[in-house]
Parts: sequence; C-alpha cells; structure tokens
Amino acid sequence: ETFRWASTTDAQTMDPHAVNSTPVLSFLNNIYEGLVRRGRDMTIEPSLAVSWEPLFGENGWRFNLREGVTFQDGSAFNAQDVLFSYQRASDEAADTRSWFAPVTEVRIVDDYTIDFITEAPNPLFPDSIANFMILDQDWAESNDASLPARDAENFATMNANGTGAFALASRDPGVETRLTPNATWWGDVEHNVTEAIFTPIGNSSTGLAALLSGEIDFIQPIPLQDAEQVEGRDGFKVLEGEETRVIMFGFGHEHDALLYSSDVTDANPFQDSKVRLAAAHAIDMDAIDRVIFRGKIEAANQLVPEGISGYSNAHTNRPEYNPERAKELLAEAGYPDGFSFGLKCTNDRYINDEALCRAAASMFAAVGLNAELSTGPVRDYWTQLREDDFDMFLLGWSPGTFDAEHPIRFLLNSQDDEKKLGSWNFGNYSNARVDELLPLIQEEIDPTTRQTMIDEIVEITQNEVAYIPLYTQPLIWASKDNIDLTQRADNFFILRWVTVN
Amino acid sequence: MLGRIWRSDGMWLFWRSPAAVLAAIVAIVIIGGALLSPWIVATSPYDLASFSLMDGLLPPLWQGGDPRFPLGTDDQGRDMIAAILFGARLSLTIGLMAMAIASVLGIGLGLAAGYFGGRFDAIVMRIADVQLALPAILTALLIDGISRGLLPPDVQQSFRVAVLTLAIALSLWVNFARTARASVFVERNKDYVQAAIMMGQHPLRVMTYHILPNILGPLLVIMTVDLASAILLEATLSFLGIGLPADSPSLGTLIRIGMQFLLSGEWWILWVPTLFLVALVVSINILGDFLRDVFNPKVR
Amino acid sequence: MALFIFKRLIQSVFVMIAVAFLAFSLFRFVGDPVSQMTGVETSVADQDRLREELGLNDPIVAQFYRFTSDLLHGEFGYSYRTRQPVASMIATRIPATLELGVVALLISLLVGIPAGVFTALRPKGLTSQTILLTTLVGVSIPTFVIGILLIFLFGVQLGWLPTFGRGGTVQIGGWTSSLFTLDGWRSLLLPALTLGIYQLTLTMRLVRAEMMEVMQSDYIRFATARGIPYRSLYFRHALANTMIPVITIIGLQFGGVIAFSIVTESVFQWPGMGLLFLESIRFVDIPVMGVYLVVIAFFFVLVNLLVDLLYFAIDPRLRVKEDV
Amino acid sequence: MLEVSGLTVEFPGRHGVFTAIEDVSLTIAPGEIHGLVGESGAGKSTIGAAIIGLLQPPGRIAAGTLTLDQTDLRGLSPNEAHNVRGKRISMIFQDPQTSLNPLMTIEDQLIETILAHERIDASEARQRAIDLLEEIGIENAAQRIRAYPHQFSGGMRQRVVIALALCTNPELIIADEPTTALDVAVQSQVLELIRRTADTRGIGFLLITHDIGVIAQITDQVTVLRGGKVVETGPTEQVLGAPQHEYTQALMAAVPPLDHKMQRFLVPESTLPSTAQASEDASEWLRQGAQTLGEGLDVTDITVRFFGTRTSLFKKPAPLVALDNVSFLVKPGSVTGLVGESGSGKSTLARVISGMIQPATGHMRLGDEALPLARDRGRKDPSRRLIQMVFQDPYSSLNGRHRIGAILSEPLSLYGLEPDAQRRRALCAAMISLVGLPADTIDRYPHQFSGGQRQRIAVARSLLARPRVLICDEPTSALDVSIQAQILNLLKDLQDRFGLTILFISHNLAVVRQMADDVVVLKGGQVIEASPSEQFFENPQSDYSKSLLSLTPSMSLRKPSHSVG
Ligand SMILES: Nc1ncnc2c1ncn2[C@@H]1O[C@H](COP(=O)(O)OP(=O)(O)OP(=O)(O)O)[C@@H](O)[C@H]1O
Ligand SMILES: Nc1ncnc2c1ncn2[C@@H]1O[C@H](COP(=O)(O)OP(=O)(O)OP(=O)(O)O)[C@@H](O)[C@H]1O
Ligand SMILES: [Mg+2]
Ligand SMILES: [Mg+2]
Repeated sequence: ETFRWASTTDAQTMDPHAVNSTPVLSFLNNIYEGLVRRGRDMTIEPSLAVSWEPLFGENGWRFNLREGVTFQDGSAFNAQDVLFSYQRASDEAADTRSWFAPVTEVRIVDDYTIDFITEAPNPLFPDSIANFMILDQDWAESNDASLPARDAENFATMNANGTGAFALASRDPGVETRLTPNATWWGDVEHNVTEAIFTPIGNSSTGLAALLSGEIDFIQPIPLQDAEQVEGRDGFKVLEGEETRVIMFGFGHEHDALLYSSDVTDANPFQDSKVRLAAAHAIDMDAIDRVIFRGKIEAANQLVPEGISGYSNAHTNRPEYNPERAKELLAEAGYPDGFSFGLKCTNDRYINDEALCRAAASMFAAVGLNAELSTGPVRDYWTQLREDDFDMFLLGWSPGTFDAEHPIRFLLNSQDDEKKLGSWNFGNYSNARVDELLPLIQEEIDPTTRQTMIDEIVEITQNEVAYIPLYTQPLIWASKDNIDLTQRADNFFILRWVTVN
Repeated sequence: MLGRIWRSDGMWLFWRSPAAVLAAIVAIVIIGGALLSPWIVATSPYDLASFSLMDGLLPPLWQGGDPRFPLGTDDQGRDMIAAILFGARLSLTIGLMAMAIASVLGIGLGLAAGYFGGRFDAIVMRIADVQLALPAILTALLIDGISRGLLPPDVQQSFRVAVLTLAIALSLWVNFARTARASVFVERNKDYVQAAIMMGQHPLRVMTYHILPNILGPLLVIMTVDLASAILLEATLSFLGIGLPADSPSLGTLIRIGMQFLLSGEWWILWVPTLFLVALVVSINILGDFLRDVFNPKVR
Repeated sequence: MALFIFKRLIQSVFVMIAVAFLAFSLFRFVGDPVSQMTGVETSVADQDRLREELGLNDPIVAQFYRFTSDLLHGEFGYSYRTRQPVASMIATRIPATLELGVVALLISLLVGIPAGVFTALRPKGLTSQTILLTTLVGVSIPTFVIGILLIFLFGVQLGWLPTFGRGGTVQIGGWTSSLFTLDGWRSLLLPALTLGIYQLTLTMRLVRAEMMEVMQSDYIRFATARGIPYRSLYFRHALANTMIPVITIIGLQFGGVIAFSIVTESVFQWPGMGLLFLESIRFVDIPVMGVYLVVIAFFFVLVNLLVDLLYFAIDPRLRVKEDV
Repeated sequence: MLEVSGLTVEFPGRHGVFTAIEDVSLTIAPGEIHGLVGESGAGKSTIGAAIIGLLQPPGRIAAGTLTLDQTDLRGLSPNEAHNVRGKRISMIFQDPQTSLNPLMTIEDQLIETILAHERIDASEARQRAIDLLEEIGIENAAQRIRAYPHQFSGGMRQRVVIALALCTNPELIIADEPTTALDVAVQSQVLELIRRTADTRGIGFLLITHDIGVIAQITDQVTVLRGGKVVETGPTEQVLGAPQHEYTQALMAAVPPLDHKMQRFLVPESTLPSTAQASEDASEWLRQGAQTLGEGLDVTDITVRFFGTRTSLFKKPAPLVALDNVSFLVKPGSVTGLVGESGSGKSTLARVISGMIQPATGHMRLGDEALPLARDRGRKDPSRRLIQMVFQDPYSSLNGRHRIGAILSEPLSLYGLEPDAQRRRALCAAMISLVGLPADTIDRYPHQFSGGQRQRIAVARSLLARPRVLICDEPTSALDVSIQAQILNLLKDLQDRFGLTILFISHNLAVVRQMADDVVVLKGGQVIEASPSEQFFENPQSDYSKSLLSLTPSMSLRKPSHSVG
C-alpha cells in the first residue's frame, strides 16, 4: 500500500551524524539503524547488536553484533562499520559528538564484537546511543562522505545507505521524499507499506486540510484545538499521548538585578525562593489545561514526566493553585505590592506556547507579579537566553536518554563549560549538593542507590523551586481511520509499525 | 477653513453619494470606537489582571454565551469587543503613523527629486528601486533586527510598535515619492512656480508653500489607500511572526490568533476581527475613491 | 536604445549590490544560525568552533566582501540548514515561483482589465458596483485567511482541487513545470487566485480610473464625434491609452507579487522561493537568504527594464525620432 | 439644411439649474460658413456639442428642435445618433494637440474613420485618405501618412483634424475655434482650406471663434452670442458692417486695428472706476518707489542652445539654437514690442532676461548696472525685484491654493518693502482697486475670477514689487477681445502714470501696434528687424515682416463670392 504522511518540518539532511534534531533522527530511523533501538514503549531492544554487557574489569560495554545483515546497497555489515561510524559520529564535524563524550576508546574484538571503553562506569551508555546510526564504511569512503558535511554538501546529505527497513527512493528537499521497503531487511516485517511518501507541510491548517481532503494518510502533529473536529469526522482518528517533554518556567537565579522591571531595579526578587514559590502558587494549571489545552495535558511536578527512569515517586506534589498564599509569600519576601519583571517566551517552539505565556502572565498579574511578556520565534530565543537576557523564561525539556539524569546534567547542575555541564541552565541555578550528586548518579550501577540520590535532588530542587515544572506536552497526531500506527513518546514516527487497512 | 470645506463642492458631492456617506459613517464609528475604546469598554485587554482564563472561549450571546461578553471571548478570556476596539486602535495607530512617516518621507524626497531633478533625482529613484526590491517582510526583519541590536533590552518590547510602524512606513514611502515626483514634474513648469522662482523665493518655500498644496490631491488618495494597505500589512507581518506580540492585540494579531480556531468551533475568534477589519478597510478605500473623484473633477 | 539598456543594466548592478548589502546587514540580526544548526546537546565550545568555521565571528564588512566576491565568482555557497549548494536550491525553486507569479499576474490582467473597462463604462450600474465592492472585500481580508478559506472550500468541502503542493509536474530541461498537466493546473489554480486577487483588484481599479479619465479626453470626444464604432472606441482608442500607467504599476507591483508569494506559498505549501525563504528565516539560513534577495533584486530590475521597453512599444512618442 | 430653433441647454448643478443656452435659433445652408462669436463662456461650444449630441454631463437639452434636413436630431436613439456622427455631422475641436489619438498613426485613424462609415476595402480607404491629405496641403502624403501625431507640427495636426472631419463627406462640420492655437501663417492657410471645402464640396460649417478678424475674413453669416442668448444675427457684412446691438458695437470697438494706433479702447463695460481713495494710495506708493523713469534694458549677443534627447549611442544630438546672437535695446520708460511666429524664441528671451535660462553667450545691462545671467543671479539680487513678469496664461500664473491677499503680499514681504502685516494688507487692497477690481477680492481664491480678472491680479502682483521693468509675455492671448482691450488699457494707463519700461511680447501684430513704441521682430532665434513702431507698421523693412503683416486677418470684409443656396 502507498502511504503518505506529512509533518511540519522536513529532515534537514539525510546524514545521520550531521544534525542532532528530532526531525532528522526520527526520519532516518526508518533508513538507518543503530546498535540498539527503542521499542514501542521506549525500552531499549536489540537492533544491529543482538546483545550487550558491561565490560569486566574495565569501564565500558561490549556489543555483540548481528550477523548476516547487509546494507541497502548489498554490502555486508560488520564491526568495522561500527568503528567507522563511531569515528564519524564523534568527529568534531559531527553534531552527535556529545553522545560519545564519555567514550575513550572503541576496540574491535572480532568481526561481530566491539567494545566501547568509557572513562567511568556508565550504566546508561547503551540508552544514550539509541540514535547512533551505522553507515557502511566503503560506501561513505568511496563517496567522499567519511565525515559529516559541515558547511558544504557531500554525498550523504542527499543519499542514504542504511540497514533499516526502508530505503531512500527519491528526495526533493522541502518538497517530497519517497521511501521503499528494504527487501533484504533482517527483521520481521510488520508493515504492509509498498511506498511511503513524506511531504513537509509547514502551515498546520494546510496540513489538516490535506488530511481531511484525503491527500495524505497521516499527519504529525495537528493543532490541539482541532483534535475534536478531526475526531468528529467520519474516517479520521486522532492519536493522543504524552510526550516526554516537560514545559517549565525558569528563573534568572544568578542575576543581581531584574532587567525588565519598572519598579525593582536594584535587586532580583527571584533569588528568594519564597518569591519563586509564590509564582508557582499563582499558576492555575487546571484552567490552563481546560481552556488552552482542552484537557489534554498532565500537570508536571518534576523535570521529567512519570514513567521516565529516575522519576521520583516520592516527590509527586506540585505547589497548588493558591493566589492568597502567593500574595502572602510575596509579602513575606518584602514585596506586598508585587513587582514587575520580564517574561520571555517562544511563540513557535512548543504547543500553544504563546497562549500559555499570556495566560500565565495574566495569572501572575493577579497576585501582583506583573509580567512584561515578550514572545518571539525560537530562532534567536536561545541566543537571548544564553546572553542572560531574561528575568523569567519558558523552557521545554525532553530527556534525550529517557532518564532523569539528563535534565539534572543540563538544567540543574551549575554551569561548567569545561565539563560541559549545566549548558542549558540559563539562570545558573546552583546547589553544591546537586553538583556533588550528579557524577555519583552517572556512575551508580545499583538502581535503588541511584534512585535515592535522584530523589534527594528532586527534593532539594522542589524545595528551592529551581524551576516551575508546568505540564507534560501532549502529542496529537491524526490519521485516516484505516491506518494503524504507533505513537512513541519521543515523537518519533516509525514507518515499520504502520499498516494500511 | 472648516467652513470653506463644509461649503465646498466636495461636501456637496459627498452628500449626494450614498456609498461615501455610508463608508464615512462606518469609518467614523470604527475610528471613534477605537479612539474612545479605553472609555467604552470595561476591561482593557492590556490589563492582564482584569480578565480571567476561566472566561475563555465563550461564544457570542446568540450562541448561548455570557451576557458580559456579547461577542464572546478569546482563548485568554478577553472580551472580543474590547479586543477588537483596542485592536483597531493599535492598528489605526500603526497605520496612521506609518502612513504619516511614509508620506512625509516620500513626499519630501519626491518633491525634492522632482524639483531639483538631475543627479539627486536619479539617486532618490535608485534608492526607491532598492526599497521596492526588498519585500516588506524583509524591511520589517531588518528594522526589527537593527532595533534589537541598538536598543537596551528593557525598552525593546515597547518599541515593537515603533519598529513595525517604521518597517511598514519604509515599504510604503516609494508610492508617495513617485507620485509626488511625477506631479512636481508637471507643476514645476507652471507659471505660478516659475513666478515664485523668478522672484527669488527660497527653494524650500517654493516646494512647500507653492507646489505642495497643488499636488496634494493624488497624494491624499494614496494616503487613504495606503492606510488600508498598512493595516493589512501589519496583519500579514504578524502572521509571518514578525509583527506584534500576542499581548498587543492589533487587528492583525487578533486575526492571526483567530486562525488557530478556524476549525475548532470557536469561529468568532477569527471572524469578529476579520469582519471588523474588512469593514474598516473597505470604508477607507471607498472614501479614497470618493476623494479621488473629488480631486479629479474630470471624471465626476 | 542600446545605450538606454546599457545604462539601466549598470544601474541595476548598483541596485543589486545595495540590496545585497542591506540584506547582509540584516542577517546578523535575524538570529543565531549556529544554535539552529546544532542539537540541544551540542556543547557551547563546539558551537563556538562552528561559528568560527563559518566565519560568523568576522567583521561584517569582511563577511560582506566574502559574500559578494563569491557571488561575483559565481559561487553561491552552501545552505547552513541542508548543506546543499544554494545555487541549485534556489534554481530548483525558481520555476515554481515564477509560474505562480506569472499565472497570478495573468489572471489579474485577463480579468482585471476587462472588469476595469466595464466598470468604467457603466460607473453607476449595479453590476459594476457589485464587482467593485466584492473585490474590495476580497483585498481587505488578509491573504493568509483567504488562502485557507479557499483551501477548505475547494479542497476539503467540495474536494475539487488539491490542498497543497504543485501536483503533477513535468521536467523540461532544468525547468520543472506544472503547466503541462491537468493536475498541475488544478494545483496552481487556488494559489494563483489567492496571489492574484490583490493584483486583480489593483489592475481593475487602475484601469477603471484611467479609463474614466481617458474617456473624457479630447481625442476620445473627437473619435466619438467621428462616429467610430463603440467597440473600437473603447478598446482600441481608450484602453491603449490607459496602458502606460497600468504597466508602470504592474511593474512596480512585481515586488508585491514576490512579497506576497511568500505568504501564499507558505499557505499552500507551494515549493517556490518564497517558501524556501521563509524556512530559511526560521533556520537563520544566511546564505540562502542572501542569494534569494539578490535573485529577487535581479528579477525586479529585469521587470523594470521590460516595463520601460514596453513603454517604447506602446507609446510612439517615446520612440526614437525617425524621419517619415 | 441645419435648423436650430429655440434651443435651450441646461446644466443642473449644485446651485440649481444653470441655463447655458437660452432660446437660440440659427440655420445653416449647404456650402455656407456660419460664424458664431461671443465672449468666453457665452455658450458657443455648448451649441456645437448640443448639435452633435455630445453635451458634457450633466448637460441636457431642455427645449428646442434640431433638424438636419429631414432628420430630427433630438428624436434619435443613442445608437442612431452615433451613426449620424461622422457620417453626416463632424466636429473639429479646438486643440489640435490633443484631438488626435497619440498612439495611432494618422493613417490608422483616417482609415478607421472612413471604414466606419463606408463599405469599401482598406486599400481604397487608404487611397482616399492620401488624396485627402494632399488636398488639404500636406505634401508627400503617401509617406507622411504613416507618421504619428507627435511627429507633425501644430498646423499640420490641425489639418489632419480637418481631414478627419472631412473624410466621411459629412453635410455639416462644426469647427470649434480651429485656429486659436496657430500662428498667423498657419491660421491663414487653415481658413483658406475651410473656405475652399465649403465652396467646392458644399459642406456647411458652423465656425466658432472669438476672433472677429477671422469672422470678417471668411464667414457668410454670423451670430453674436452673449450670456447664452443671441444678441444679433445676420449676413456677416451686415452684422459687422453696421452692428445694431450695442454689445456688438462694443465688441467691434474692442478689436485692435492693425492700421492705426488708438489712444484707448472703448470697452463694453466701464471697467476702471478706480477713482477711489484706495487706488490713489496705491499710486502714491508706487510713485514713491519710482522717482525716475524706468530703467533701460540692454541685451547683447544672447545665444541660447537647447540639447535635444540623445538618439544615438555615438552622435551627440544636434543643439537647437533657440536664440542666436540676439542684441537689442529697450529705452527707459518705453514699450518695446517683441513679435515673431510661434517658436521664434520670444519666451526664451523673456526667460533669459528674468534669469530663468542660462544663455550660452552674451551679457545684459539693466540701467547702469550689469544684469547678471541666470546662474550668477543670486536670490537676493536687486534685479529680482526690479524686473517683473506678467505671464501669458492667467489661469496658471496664480497659485490656486492661496488667497489673492497672500499672493499679492508675497513681493512685499519677500523684498522687505513693507514690514507691517496690517499695512501690507491695506496696500494690497489699494492695488486691487488700482487695477479695477472690487475690494473683497483679496479674501477670495483665484478660481473665483475670470481670466481677465486674474490677469489684472497678476499685474497687481508685479506692480507691488515696485518694478522698473515689466515683461509681459503674451498677456492677452488667452483672453477674448473685450477683456483683452481692458487689460491693454490698464497696461497703457500704468505705463503712462508710472513711467514703467515694458517689454511686450505678442504674436498679434495688431495688439503690438496699440502698445509699442519700438518693435523687435524675431525669427528662428534671430533679430530680423528692430525699428520704431510707426516705421515698422507703415514701412516694414524685411520681407518676413511684410508677410507677417499681410497674413494678419483684418477687419476688411470678404466679398460675398457665391450666392447662398
Ligand atoms: N460640463 C459643464 N457643467 C456645468 N457647466 C458647464 C459645463 N460645460 C459648460 N458649462 C457652462 O456653460 C457655459 C457655456 O460654456 P461654453 O463652453 O459653451 O462657452 P464658450 O462660449 O465655448 O466659451 P470659450 O470661448 O471659453 O470656449 C459656461 O458658463 C460654462 O460654465
Ligand atoms: N526647455 C527647452 N528645451 C528644449 N527646447 C526648448 C525649450 N524651451 C524652448 N525650446 C525651443 O526653443 C524654441 C523657442 O521657444 P520659445 O518658447 O521661446 O518660442 P516662442 O517664440 O515663445 O513661441 P510661442 O509664440 O509659441 O510662445 C522653440 O523651438 C522651442 O521648442
Ligand atoms: Mg468653447
Ligand atoms: Mg511663448
């Protein structure tokens, strides 16, 4: 069956190591494969490696590779390709380099066995390389694509040769990309797709129209407010789920004074955790859920959603909606009349991000926190945040490793450029105990000990209101009735799980 | 002066043209409502504390809405009437300011280019070409970017309107410049201008005191048409994400936000501001047409 | 004549350089390309290295010099976003935009001119008033709203026309055309209409105004007094004399068509330059934006030149004096 | 053939219904030329338009009958009326510049017109067109027919217009001021052509004009119109020779004679009631500024070249020499007439003197001082005040957006003649009364005045600068005879009283004869003759001057050469 689908953005490139972004990795997951892969429920399962175990007496992991696998051009897969792909993916020119930061050496044991040596014990390493895709060394080298393209084109940007269930049939970037099933794929074929055609459609209303007119079979995502409409129509269905992305507000902990205030210009009230807690109490998540998200979100209480490994079941309370309490807290902190400050938000990054911030600003205003809201496209948002140009900001975080350690490393640890820690901790929230615990968590093999340490961090950061976690972002996909597919929590769309009835 | 206008032929023709009268009434109602919006509506859409998300997405009265909000509310719980009136106010401010800047700049350059001619004229017209080759959206991006580079962060937000206005003005001035220049070419050789030059009057005085009032007719027409264009351009820029932030409810922003609810059942969030905008733009254009006819007695 | 064209071409080079420079000074403000090129986990040090490699840390003048000298050597650089050569990216998108623009312009002329003549001849008639009002309402609704409405009406509700894209295209040399298949035309119709409605209204109103004025001119009165048949009077005598201002404005509006094609293309997912440009803005793809602007400036200059040449074709008074 | 009786035309307007034509009757026989005279706005053109059915909206025929032979013109349907146009009645409009479609060749326009009315093939029509052009005196017609209107001179275009009216062989041609825009030489050719076609083809003409000389020269019948009513009608020799109505008499008296100089014109209305105190104040003020006679003007070796548009990549365009070594002298306190055909360089010379055009060579003196050329003449140069100019066109020389008061006080404040605003206003009012306009004039706008009144305002403005030299560039050519007479009287008076030096430019020799003490004749940018006025008119030296004098229509009536049938 021919299957047509659309999404908002095209994969920028067909090179699996050039850009570390969801659209690229999601799309290339259909063509390339890694040593391990994620199943429908996000668990790690064998892919090009049939099994893996920690090395004995040394820090690192051994992967036993699948035999008899061929690339789509017919050449055989072996450990040499893995080593080559590692070198390629960890090169300076590769954007996937950070995955391999802990790796010190990769050793081929034999044609189908390979060892990844790490600096320290690294229990999460296999999880962290689920999207590490393997290229054929000969293909890459003979086509002058031994390294990812950085500021110029190479063969791998427009062509692909993986071991995956689908092969690239044609590509017109930004317009249309066609995939055909890989006849020699090693796995069990669950899909019945004979040709898959992908079209990026940037405008969400247009995309919806394309679905409703029958020109496409599936679209990812659709605007949340349209879900009801689509569901109500004959022949269409909506797939709803939770993404692993938690939306939160962050503070400029480190700033000595507010940047955008008209009344408090010599101090930063947000350095007082009472003020931060007041802000948290001012938010009415129920109303936001009902009006802006039409009941499709789950309130969040930590930086990862429930179900992610490391989620702290011991600390599931979030500050309730209580404007009176908020006002009291503000008064205690010395701001009985509140103050004004700048709130920065994106308007094209997260679902209904702008509406959310407007609603939040209005709720803040109700307790005296007069937010000067500024919204803008994401294209220069990160730059502004990096330049500390905010008093409070909106951020969404999806843990790439599906483990609670990920946000701790990026969002909670103090900024440390050398060790590459806290790189998205824009407000530089800093707590010595948290910094101390992170390396321990990273190395701890025993799950319970590890969880205890994570619980402690969650407790500290909840008490200090390091961030205000708001909710887990919903995933809303829509398709024709006759399509069966799987919605994975990382918002990846996997073609081999599609059946057209 | 007013009396003269009142007794003029234009006024007389006006009362005899039902379309113009109707358009004027619509325009006056909209513009009046917009100007007086802070006194007409109870809750300002700028006062964040004054509306509640709990009132969000209420339909208009006749669809069973809340009597407090006759035309319903948007997704933030803002009264649509308040939103469109304040929106029209902002849109009109931007439109009028943009038009004012564009006309001063364009007429000034056009006058001077037509009057002095030669190299100055060539330079101005090539600049106009460059301007025309840059679509408005790019001009907007440019100005937006420059202002961000130059202004301290805390005032940037309040300058968004100014930035947008300037961007729109820059993409409109060429019309004025070209028209003014063409008119000056005609007017320059008329005897009254020659007489003024011959007497030794200052070029500035010749341009502004003598020529300008005589070429104002076609320029006035462009003004009305461009006022409408400016309002629409602002809407489009907002749609492309270079316009105003969502909490500054210009008509354009309202429509952009309303677009999200085109299908979801809350049709009024889109259609109330859109119809309002249509009424405004159409009436301005009709008045512009009428003005053109008045200024061009030949085609009356 | 040759001198005139030569002069204009020289001037147009300056126009293009000026556009390039403006465009260039704009880029540094649009955003940070590096943060768009890399994933969340990329370290700050790696980002800085990339920035250095791309030459983004160089002074703006040096960057501009590099950009223009590359352009002059025919090197258009590579897209930051897709890492493809910009020249081929733009080249593959040009046909779509040009076909859309030209068809929109044609619609606006083929409908706008007759409608303008009609409404000028019967200025008070009910039909004229209706036409005038409808088109006015048409242009008062922002393009993006009209586009979506048309899509839902003709694409979803009635199911007559496709909702997005170019449909069936035919490759002719390096030119991908949708003008040779029925499917292509079906896809073209809605976007062209959306883009053309503004031009249509403008053309119509302009023709109307000029027509009304020309109809009062002495030579039309004289032609009437000679009993020239009405059809020839209107179309041969009057209409031709309205063409100079009409062509001028249409030429000027080319910029408008291009600007609004950005919106139209994004609404209809029309794979033209405008869509590419919009994506490039989103991803701060500086090389693509730069070349796009220069290409647009080039087209603009070209159209202006054509307009001036058309003047000569239409108006004998502008032609070189020849002895008769 | 054509019978108009009881014709009344109304223009409904803002202030009620305006009756432009009231109860007008006239008849035209085949081959007859019927002249229609009257002052501007009398309704001449309206009658023509009513006959051919092309009244400008909102005009309408309220009463009367129009019959052409047996056809009732008023009873025709719009389409029938359109079929009559061209085929049976043609009309020639006043301005040859704008009567031809600029985008079509002469050939196309002629052939189209012929084919619109006759079933013949195109080559036949073409031959007819060429013959017709030859007949009306366009040489080498077979070739020139392919030209566009702009490639023809004004006179040739007027002939083409006539050819277009003739080409369908109509019974009646309405010619609305067919010669106003032409200079004497061309005018006499055109008039001759009209007379000839009337005689040879038996076409009836309704000839509208305000030039009594033209009427006298070629018409058989004449109707004098005033305020939309017929004042007098009858055979030309009778009406002009022995006018019955006093308006006609006044009109005749206002025609400047070529053969002698009159002291003053008799004007139809008494126009200079300026005996009031106010005008005395103005006179007094002017006299304060002018203790002596006006300054003399000495122009030496002025050459002006204009460069045409470049047509070739390699050749420089040949310059057009508008003035070629022009030298002459204007005596202090005298009037010098500058005459010459259209395009001879008269206006260019005026602009050189007033500092608007930079001559290539030459120098000038004003009184005892050197008069700087345009580029060297500063904005504050004293000559800017001392030399003033009255323009040809009274409609465009006053800024329509300013009140008369503001226009008049400009020289006063600009030259610092009167610092006090109150006094300025009083002075303007005084000057207004000096030129014979009502006192409330200064609070009104130019469009509220007639051409003659505006010209007076223009004169008042130049006087307020206390000039010593006045340049008048065809100050009356846009005005009809009676108003012309008023302006000429005014200028004469002022010159007498204040001893102004006047350079009077005109192509109408009769007018110049009335005004000038000396005459300078220009042709093709060169001075052909310069002599005292009486000598010039009685005994012209150059052949060119002689031909100019002979072509000027005079009041001598033509002999009725054929019997009316
Ligand atoms: N379209 C019109 N609307 C209103 N009044 C008009 C119109 N056309 C002419 N008139 C009036 O009719 C009167 C006669 O005008 P007409 O043009 O016939 O005069 P004329 O004798 O031809 O004058 P001239 O010598 O200046 O051409 C004038 O008073 C004029 O104001
Ligand atoms: N600005 C100019 N550029 C080029 N040629 C000019 C210009 N002004 C005048 N001429 C030419 O110079 C010649 C003299 O013109 P000028 O206006 O002085 O004639 P004139 O004697 O005043 O004629 P008329 O009686 O028609 O007013 C004409 O051939 C005219 O075409
Ligand atoms: Mg007339
Ligand atoms: Mg002249």
